[in-house]
Amino acid sequence: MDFNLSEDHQLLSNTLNRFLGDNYDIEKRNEAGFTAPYHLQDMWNGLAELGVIGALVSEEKGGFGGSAEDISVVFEELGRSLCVEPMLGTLLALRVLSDHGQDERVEQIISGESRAALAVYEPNMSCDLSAMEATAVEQDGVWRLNGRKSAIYGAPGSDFVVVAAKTESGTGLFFLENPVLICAAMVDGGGVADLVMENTAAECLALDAETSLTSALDLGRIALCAEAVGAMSALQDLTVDYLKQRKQFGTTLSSFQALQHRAVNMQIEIEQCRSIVISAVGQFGQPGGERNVSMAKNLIGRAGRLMSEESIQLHGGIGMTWEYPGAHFAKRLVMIDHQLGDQNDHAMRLIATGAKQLVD
Amino acid sequence: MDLEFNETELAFRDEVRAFMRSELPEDISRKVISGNELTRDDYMRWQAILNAKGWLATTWEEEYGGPGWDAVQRHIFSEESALHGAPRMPPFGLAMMGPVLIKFGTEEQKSTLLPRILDGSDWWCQGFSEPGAGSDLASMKMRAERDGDEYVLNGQKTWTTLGQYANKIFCLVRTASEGKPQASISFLLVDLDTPGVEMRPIRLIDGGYEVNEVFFTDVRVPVENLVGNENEGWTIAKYLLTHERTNIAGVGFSIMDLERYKTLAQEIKRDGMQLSDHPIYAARAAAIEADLEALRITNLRILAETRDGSAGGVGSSMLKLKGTQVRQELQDLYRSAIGPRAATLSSGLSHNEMSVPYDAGQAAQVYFLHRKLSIFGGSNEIQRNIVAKEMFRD
Amino acid sequence: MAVLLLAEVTGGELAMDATAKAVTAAQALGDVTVLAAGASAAAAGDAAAKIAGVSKVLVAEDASLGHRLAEPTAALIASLAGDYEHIVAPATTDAKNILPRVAALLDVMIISDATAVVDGATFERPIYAGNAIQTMKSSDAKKVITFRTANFDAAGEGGSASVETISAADNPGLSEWVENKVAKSDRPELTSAGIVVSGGRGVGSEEDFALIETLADKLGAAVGASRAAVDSGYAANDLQVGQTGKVVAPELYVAVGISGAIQHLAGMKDSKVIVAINKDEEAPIFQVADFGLVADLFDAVPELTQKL
Amino acid sequence: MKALVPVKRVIDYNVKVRVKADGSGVDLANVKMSMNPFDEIAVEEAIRLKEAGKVDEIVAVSIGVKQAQETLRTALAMGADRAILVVATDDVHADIEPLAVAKILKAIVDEEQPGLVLCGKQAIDNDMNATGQMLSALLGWSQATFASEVDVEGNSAKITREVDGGLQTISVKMPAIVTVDLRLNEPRYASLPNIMKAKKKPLDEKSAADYGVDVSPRLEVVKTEEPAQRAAGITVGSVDELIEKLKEAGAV
Repeated sequence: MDFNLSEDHQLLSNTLNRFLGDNYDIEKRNEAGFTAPYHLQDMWNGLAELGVIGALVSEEKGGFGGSAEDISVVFEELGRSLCVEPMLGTLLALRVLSDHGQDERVEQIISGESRAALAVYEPNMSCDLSAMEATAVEQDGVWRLNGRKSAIYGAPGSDFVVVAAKTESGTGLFFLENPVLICAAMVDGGGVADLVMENTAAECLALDAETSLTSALDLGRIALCAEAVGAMSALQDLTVDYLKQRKQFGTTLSSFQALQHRAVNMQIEIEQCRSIVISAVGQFGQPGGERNVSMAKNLIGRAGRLMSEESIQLHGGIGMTWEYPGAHFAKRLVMIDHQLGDQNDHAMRLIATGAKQLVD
Repeated sequence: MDLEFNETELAFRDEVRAFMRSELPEDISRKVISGNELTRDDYMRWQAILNAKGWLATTWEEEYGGPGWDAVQRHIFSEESALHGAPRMPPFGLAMMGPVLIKFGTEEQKSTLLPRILDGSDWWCQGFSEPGAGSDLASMKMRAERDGDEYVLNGQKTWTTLGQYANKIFCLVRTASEGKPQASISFLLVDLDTPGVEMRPIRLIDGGYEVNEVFFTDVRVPVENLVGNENEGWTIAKYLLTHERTNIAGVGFSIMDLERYKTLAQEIKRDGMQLSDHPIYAARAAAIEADLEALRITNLRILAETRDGSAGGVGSSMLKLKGTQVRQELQDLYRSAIGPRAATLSSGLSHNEMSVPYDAGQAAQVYFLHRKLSIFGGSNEIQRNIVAKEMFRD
Repeated sequence: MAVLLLAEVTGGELAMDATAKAVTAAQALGDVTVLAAGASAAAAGDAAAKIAGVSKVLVAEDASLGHRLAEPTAALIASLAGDYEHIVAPATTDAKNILPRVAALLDVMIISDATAVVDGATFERPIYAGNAIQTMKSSDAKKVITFRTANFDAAGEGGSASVETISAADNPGLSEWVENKVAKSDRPELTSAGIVVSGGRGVGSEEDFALIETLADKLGAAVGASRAAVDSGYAANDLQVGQTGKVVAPELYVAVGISGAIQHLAGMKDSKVIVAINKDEEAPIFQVADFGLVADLFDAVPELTQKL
Repeated sequence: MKALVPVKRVIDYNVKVRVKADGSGVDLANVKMSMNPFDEIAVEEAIRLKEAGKVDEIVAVSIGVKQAQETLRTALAMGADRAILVVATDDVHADIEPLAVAKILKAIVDEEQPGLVLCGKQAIDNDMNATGQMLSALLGWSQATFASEVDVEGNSAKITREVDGGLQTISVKMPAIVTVDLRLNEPRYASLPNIMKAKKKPLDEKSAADYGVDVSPRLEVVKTEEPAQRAAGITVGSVDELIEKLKEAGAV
């Protein structure tokens, strides 16, 4: 039983913490996150140089890590500095590409040469891949895609998109170069896109990639949860500092019990969130491990909203301003729940996967 | 990062499991799991079994008859106890009086009193709270006037848990009238059969009998019954209250309760729908399960810090807070799952007459009784104060 | 109980303020002998002889002792050490260069930056950038100490110690002086000035740092800077006030556009009166300021300069 | 030429230090630890000298608790070639004094025969500012403290030092001890591929006894206290009010 980061992970975490701390302040982040292409190319290059993109893929697939723990270490640091770089979309695309022997493309992405995103979600679909409506049909040796994809994270500015669509044999994966995207910023910064496909020709990577997709999406969920933990601890630091400094009625806010108790509730939820991420990371790839992922996403969804609302309330008016960094953390924590299945979707998934024997 | 116990710890867990399976009387575990009151005899039977094995006084040093376990072993033991429905042994003698005597008692007190705790000759109860002093213990008033070789006690104690089974009580008494309130308190041992001691039951919200009030009228106690020095009682009380409390999060209890709920949910139908398929119940259970899994890990994380010697005091406060929230949430879920039948007092029907599983009839009473979890042992608000003090320290 | 005090000598002249403050600290330990060492040091020795509380002055003049190269000066002090229980100096960069070397030659520990004398073997010193104060008791036969001058008052004048000339120790010839780049300034020296005006990152540019200098000149003050201002290139390195720069304790410290990182506070929080001017009312500097003005420095500083 | 770089594991630069309530020291429980920032600069300088072809091997050394291994891995991940860990205590709260550290380093220098030792000018925990000077005395080597520029040329090095009132340039004979100041360079980040490579670089573990050095402290810590807090000040509304208050206080 040891909950300390390994030496390598500690070093990786330190490197990212320092790199982002030195080069990525909140003004720069806010500027980039809401202006196309919704991220900073030099930061992306920097992350590639430091090997951070490679941390998302295993050594045998050309990366430098790829375990659930590697991913959680990276994303916790990204969350701490509220990084809008398209790491989530890259993670999803990298995982399915590396699962299907796309070594050359994987290598290009890891080196920062090109960027990819994964199109899975649709307006009428959340967690359940069987609800997917987009289709792929082979006609005269060419695969044609039809349907609409939405919430393609990190797609703006990417070089290609991997699209999931229904085939006769299951959920297939297709490769689309220079796609025509409907791009936008997200409410909390960073780029996202929709993709409308009408007999769009694409290269087929796999006819049935459901296992690979589920695994990639679960890693994405772990990444989001770890990101949330990083963002929560940064937000909590801001909130506690603010309560210690801000004076009203001649004394600091931190001397009021009503506020103290709210801050303590927040702290306990952060510890719980940290624990559930550890649980999801530890169980990833084990039988039933997807349940721990859903528990994590469910708890993080609830706790993220609590952290967000409480931190704004505890700050008072300043917490409502665009200028105050805490406001952006608060937004991110609520919006994380909208990505890759929210608390309700994951409660449904927990119910559907049934009771797990807790005592053996 | 490694979530697993090491091999020695796993072997220990297996040993405890095997012991629980072979030695824990089934009638006792049934009662524990269904939330029934245990009799004095139930406790004494299990105490004798544990004592024979040397596993009774889990926090005592080996020279006094403890098993010499570390924090992880104690955790494993209490978790396994909960998971198998073993009684939670009343802490007053084993977890409170024993460690206090070992640290502050005279050789005479140690050699006479410690063996009596182990063999069950003495059942201790706690005389701390008073009608006017709950969380604010330092405001207690019960007086002990020195008269020759005796103290003369006058006053009242309350919330004395399982006092009805006890023959001895340890009390905080006021031995001086000046100075800081904390500096005039002493720690005194009293035989409950001393003339002038009167114990009355307090009936609780669920109708059950678990706590008492104790009245002291001119009770004469020999000065040898003092533990530590006169007016040193506050230090001893603080030691007693902060002495490592294993299983404060009650993860094992909650895991059992969740299992019990899941079994129930597969047995009960509501409007023709299996409760386990009822979306609202299932969603609540899923959220609790996530909270509980997180709590399980939080508990292990804090345990690992304790083992590595770097745990802050706030860890046990957090565990108490979240642990009691989860347990109370589970009691509430269980109560609502029973539906209209939860309103029937179980004592009015025999088990055979209940259409729901035999242990479900008491769900509402157990729910009400478990409101105590967030009040005793330092109310959850006190725990928040403790965490806040650390959090807002400069 | 004799004390040998290494005087701060720069270019043949005695740095009176630093030396006189160290004399105050050293007097608590015993009879003070001052060593004035340099390529030329006679004038400095004469000046030191006039500090009240100095009982003897040793003057060592030798080319090897010029420019305060550590090896020859440390060798000289070590050769004199037999007669003294304490070897002390003001905690200047020169002494910090030399005294640890002396301590190692004598096989004893150094006590650097002492802020108070408890008794002959026990001293207080700040650790962790002044976030904690440690009381340390030495078990060494000889104690080698540098004193943080900001914490001691300067000894007065009026002494008339005897002056003795001694010779230098052998120069091991390990290093040679090449050149000095000394910032030319008519302003008072930072560590001994009665008033210090410091600028931080909020000043925004090297050009705008003139605002700080103008205010300093109006007040007859020394100019300081936060690490952020130095790192941003607004001010010269040797103006940095803080844990890793200079420690100052003037009568008046004016912090302009400085947020107040703990490392900066470590270098100035012993000042008698602290004024903070910053537009961010949450800046930690206000927690140590006696007088805080929440204002845009580009309005407030010119106004202050004009009205003073 | 071989360069030796001693590195120390200290409380992270950004962590707010808290004194323990019982006055026995500062609270290090669950506190983030990092490489002393000045030592990072020393490692970076050694790497730059290696990249410039003036150094051919960099040996990082740490003396303290076993956990300092992590600090050495950082040095290796930055670019040091191998590392020596000297476990001198198992108490994370114990600080090995500069004199003892210098004696151990001397023994390592005798074994390794480096041409240059690059140290941080001070550790940000005890702020002692002594190890480099002491090592230099014990070895009888030349010493250049507070370096803001290092220029190695054959048998000598030109070092620019940050001194009171400006900069001083000196020329030292090699082998030399150089202690580095803040503005010498900007240390690089350890990239993940380099972190992975560092795992394979040799790290020898030794004990203080291996070098026959007695590390028992010469200075006993009597107590550790919080510094006196300044009384809360007042906020003034205008420049005029500020001048008035300063006049009242006799400050101008």
